[in-house]
Amino acid sequence: MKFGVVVFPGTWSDRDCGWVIDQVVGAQLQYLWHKDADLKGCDCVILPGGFAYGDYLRTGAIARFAPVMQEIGEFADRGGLVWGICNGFQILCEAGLLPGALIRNASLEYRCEWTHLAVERTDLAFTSQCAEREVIRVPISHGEGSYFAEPAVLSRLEQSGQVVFRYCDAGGRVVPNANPNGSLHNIAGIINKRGNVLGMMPHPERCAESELGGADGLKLFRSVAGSALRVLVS
Amino acid sequence: MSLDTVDSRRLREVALTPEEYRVIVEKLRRPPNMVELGMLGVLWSEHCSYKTSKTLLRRLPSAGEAVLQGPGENAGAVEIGSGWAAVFKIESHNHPSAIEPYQGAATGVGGIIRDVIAMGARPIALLDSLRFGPLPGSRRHFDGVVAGIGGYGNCIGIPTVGGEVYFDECYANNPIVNAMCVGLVRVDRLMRARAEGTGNSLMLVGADTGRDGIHGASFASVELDELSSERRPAVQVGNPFLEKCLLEACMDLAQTDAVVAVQDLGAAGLTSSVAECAGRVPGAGARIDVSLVPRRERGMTPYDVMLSESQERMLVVVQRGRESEVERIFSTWDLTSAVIGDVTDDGHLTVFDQTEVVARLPIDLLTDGAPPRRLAGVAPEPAPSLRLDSLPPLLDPGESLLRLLASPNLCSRRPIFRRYDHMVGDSTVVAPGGDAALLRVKGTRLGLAMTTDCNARYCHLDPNLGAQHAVAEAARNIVATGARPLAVTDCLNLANPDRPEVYWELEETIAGLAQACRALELPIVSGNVSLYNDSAGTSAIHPTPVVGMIGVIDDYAHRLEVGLKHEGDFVLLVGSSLNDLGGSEYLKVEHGTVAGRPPPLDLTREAAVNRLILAAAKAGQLRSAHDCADGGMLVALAECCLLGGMGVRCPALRPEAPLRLDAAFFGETPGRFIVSVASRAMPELQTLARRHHVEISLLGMAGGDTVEFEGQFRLQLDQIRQAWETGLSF
Amino acid sequence: MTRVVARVIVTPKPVVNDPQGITVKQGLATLGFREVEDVRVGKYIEVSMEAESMHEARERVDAMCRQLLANHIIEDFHFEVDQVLHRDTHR
Amino acid sequence: MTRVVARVIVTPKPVVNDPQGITVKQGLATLGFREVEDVRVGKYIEVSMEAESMHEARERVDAMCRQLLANHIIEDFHFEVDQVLHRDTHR
Ligand SMILES: Nc1ncnc2c1ncn2[C@@H]1O[C@H](COP(=O)(O)OP(=O)(O)O)[C@@H](O)[C@H]1O
Ligand SMILES: [Mg+2]
Repeated sequence: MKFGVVVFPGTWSDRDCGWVIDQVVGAQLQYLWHKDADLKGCDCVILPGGFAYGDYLRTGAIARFAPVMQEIGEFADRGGLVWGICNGFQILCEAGLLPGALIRNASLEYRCEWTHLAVERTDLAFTSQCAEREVIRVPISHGEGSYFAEPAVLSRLEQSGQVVFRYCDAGGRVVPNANPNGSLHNIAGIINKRGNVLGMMPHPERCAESELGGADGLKLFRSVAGSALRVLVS
Repeated sequence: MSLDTVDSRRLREVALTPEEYRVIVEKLRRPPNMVELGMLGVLWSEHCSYKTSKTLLRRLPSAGEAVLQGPGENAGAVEIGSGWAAVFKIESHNHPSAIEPYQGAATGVGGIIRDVIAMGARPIALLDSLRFGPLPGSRRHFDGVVAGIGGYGNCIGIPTVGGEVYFDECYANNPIVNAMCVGLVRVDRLMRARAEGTGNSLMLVGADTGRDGIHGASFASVELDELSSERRPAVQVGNPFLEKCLLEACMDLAQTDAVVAVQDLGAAGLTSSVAECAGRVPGAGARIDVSLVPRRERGMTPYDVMLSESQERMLVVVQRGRESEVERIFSTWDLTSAVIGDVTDDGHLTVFDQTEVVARLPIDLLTDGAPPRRLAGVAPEPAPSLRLDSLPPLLDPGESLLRLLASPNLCSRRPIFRRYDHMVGDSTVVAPGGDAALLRVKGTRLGLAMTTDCNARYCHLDPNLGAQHAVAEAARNIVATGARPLAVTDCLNLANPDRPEVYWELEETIAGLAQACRALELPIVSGNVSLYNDSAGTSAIHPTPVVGMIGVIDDYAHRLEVGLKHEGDFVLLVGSSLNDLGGSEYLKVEHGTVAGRPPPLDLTREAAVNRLILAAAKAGQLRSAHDCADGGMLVALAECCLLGGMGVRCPALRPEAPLRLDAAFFGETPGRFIVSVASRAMPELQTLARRHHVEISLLGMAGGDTVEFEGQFRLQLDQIRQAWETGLSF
Repeated sequence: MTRVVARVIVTPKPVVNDPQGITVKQGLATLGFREVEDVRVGKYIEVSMEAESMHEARERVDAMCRQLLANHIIEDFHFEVDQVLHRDTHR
Repeated sequence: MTRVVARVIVTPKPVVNDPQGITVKQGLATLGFREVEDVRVGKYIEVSMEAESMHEARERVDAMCRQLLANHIIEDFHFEVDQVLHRDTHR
């Protein structure tokens, strides 16, 4: 399994993702420059967190036009794994690879803190190592992570089970109190219909080692790393 | 020589005194032209020249085994082991923040980051130290500054891992905004900003130059009075995105040997960065052509270009002939770079506008020519003394505890630090909320602890002793994580030193810092002075010498945190309590007075207690540790419970005479920690304590969901949490 | 009482650095809009309110801008006030 | 070639929550502007550019809005284009 980590000007989780892939998971790592028009044979492309182009105007607005995004769109069409984390999720929405948009947190404040996530899909390449209905602890760090989609889009997402992660309390209850940013339906992460493009606001790469306060994020990286085999077989 | 050639309004505009002007004319043997006058004005400002504090600052100790770079460079550097150096510095941005809190604070963060980058280090952490007037009156300052610090740090992707915030009337018009940055670099890649090698090129990289903040440096050197409305356009808007690109490009640059030095552009812009860079090499000079400087605006004069304080710019000294390599690195990051001049050996800074010479000044006149100001200090009236026996006895310690925990100076800082990304970098092992923050050094077992501290109320009551306390408290915070204090950076925030009492405060503050750092063997490797923190008609600020400190733990697996961990662990007080309440938060909150002197400080005992904690931590005897500071023992104990999510049961506290109950619970005697230990580790800890001649006493046992002193008070943890967590919600 | 809507535009002062504008300009250039010479990004604030008269409305909005909507240190503002005839004209 | 300036206004769609608008409204109320009934906060973008004709300018600006300046899921936009007679009218 070869992971590609995209670097835009203003990206900052690239090195953290790289660290986890390379040092913790021990998978192959390839950084992809935003001006590259070549995914260099990566099996899973990560769009990491940060403030690509300063997030000026709107988060992800300018980044979506980078040459690498064209490739990523085609890669996704071919069924390649694309994983947007935080800013990466925002970029995927802007690029139309995922529905909806991420707007200002309801508090209007940036939030960096631990959240609990209810894992609603475990049949995905990204979550296969999570247990059914598992609650994982993953930190968020964003100012614009409030998920929005029009009612029709939202109900389609729900009906087809495209919500992968929802903010919940420690006991797994999806309650307003556990919603850190005002996301509709407490949505923290969604997947496309085909099941190969995931976007999530929380940062699994920040919790892949227990010394950083928790290691639940590792499950997601391991899921992807382990999925290589299945992709080949299927 | 007369002032005929220059009118006094012009002098005031560049913030030079007639005496200083006379010195300039004498040294130059001619009157300076307007560009030269402007350049000298900024570099001779207090902010750049330290003319008031320079001689006093020499008293600070700056040598030490680990020191790789002391004061004089963009930041200090110490060796921390495994071939790594920690680079760090603190800086003030008080005046800009008073006027435009968000941008003032944001650009303060941007500036200190560039100082660390200039040393070739990758910035890994930010801290802050903030002071405001009381809420809700100072909301605008508070909200703007906190948002600005987060806005810059979050965007650039450097975690803000610690800091401090206090509220006091004296800061209502003069908020204090200090930012500290810590970076890492391999010892052998540490860079110095020296313009070495005649003929090497000077390149300006990063943002285009606009008319930002012209006279900003001189502006930071005057009182905030009616003048400031005129100078308001001096506010700059930061671009953290651009700085992120600049940072990455500079990291790439540090990998090549095409580069001789990197120097940030801060206060006084191009003038000071070129002069400082050349000034560090005896005999060196520089030649620059302002027409080559990329500009954001039309119609800028050489004066504007030389004095502009546009943010996010760096000066790079490049090996002659290798400019294109540098240009390539910057263009990869979509950054402009331009060769604007070269290094000479004539000891002068010569400024051209194409072919015309618009300024020519000796480097040493710029960097070192400002005549030191020798002022006289006069001790002010001492603060009212405190007679303990006139205080009513403590009736309900539980009620007092709740009020103290809810007071803005002691309550939870979560509403602040959760707005800062404190995790990016995957290194934050101990996050904000406890004592010092602790970051791991990836690829090693090393942990780097860092903190900022200052109890300015103590400094107000006794600037010398207060400054000593600031050092001691910072050291305790480092020690409470299990790390060994290593080195210090300081930011001296004071009022107008032209007033004899303030100058006296400055002298005393520096004397106190020096004494404490000597006693604890802590070199001061960098720092900053911010004077004139007073505004017409309102009171001056308390002397606020913020101490930034770093420390090292050899294996961060042995780190300590504040929260109680296991039911049934013994909870102990390390160190002994004095019968003292001077300057305490308890006096302020419960009795509405600020009086007495700060608690006595025995630096030898501090060192002994610190050594004990470190030895016990290394031996694995401690489950948690927290120092006692503002609010005293009971507040510290409550914090151990709150952060551990676990209560404590204690027998009644019956201090031996003459120790009063209020002093035992809420007195702020230094040199004390609350620790928890497994019962089986008790005997070893007792032996160790005896060996270090430190007193330890049993307070109680961890567990349950109440905090209780039998027969004295009993509170639900939830109730305590409620008080503590809502203290800032005005 | 009249129902009015004020449309306030807040822009960074011309001399003040506008990182957002610079970056958007570059973004537009990458998209092929090379004819763009300058971009400034500001805020648009629409305030629906009641007022005794148009004159009063303008005075109130001016005060709002000075006190809250614009930061006079780095921003300029201007606005128009229009009368709203039907309750939900503007939506 | 003409020099034009386009003034683009981007507003949150009515169905989208506008926490900023709510907060500004509250802020205004605290300052005593109790007559305010609703506040929406959007963006103002001023683009200075060259164009062959006013018609072309409008087409280009419309394209900029669709591609970059506004996100149609959450935002509406409208703009005006004016001719600039003197070089630095907007400074
Ligand atoms: N302005 C701030 N920014 C970031 N963290 C802060 C700030 N103020 C306080 N903190 C964090 O909150 C915790 C408690 O702060 P403080 O009460 O000043 O600690 P101490 O008394 O141990 O010095 C520390 O971890 C500190 O780093
Ligand atoms: Mg402490």
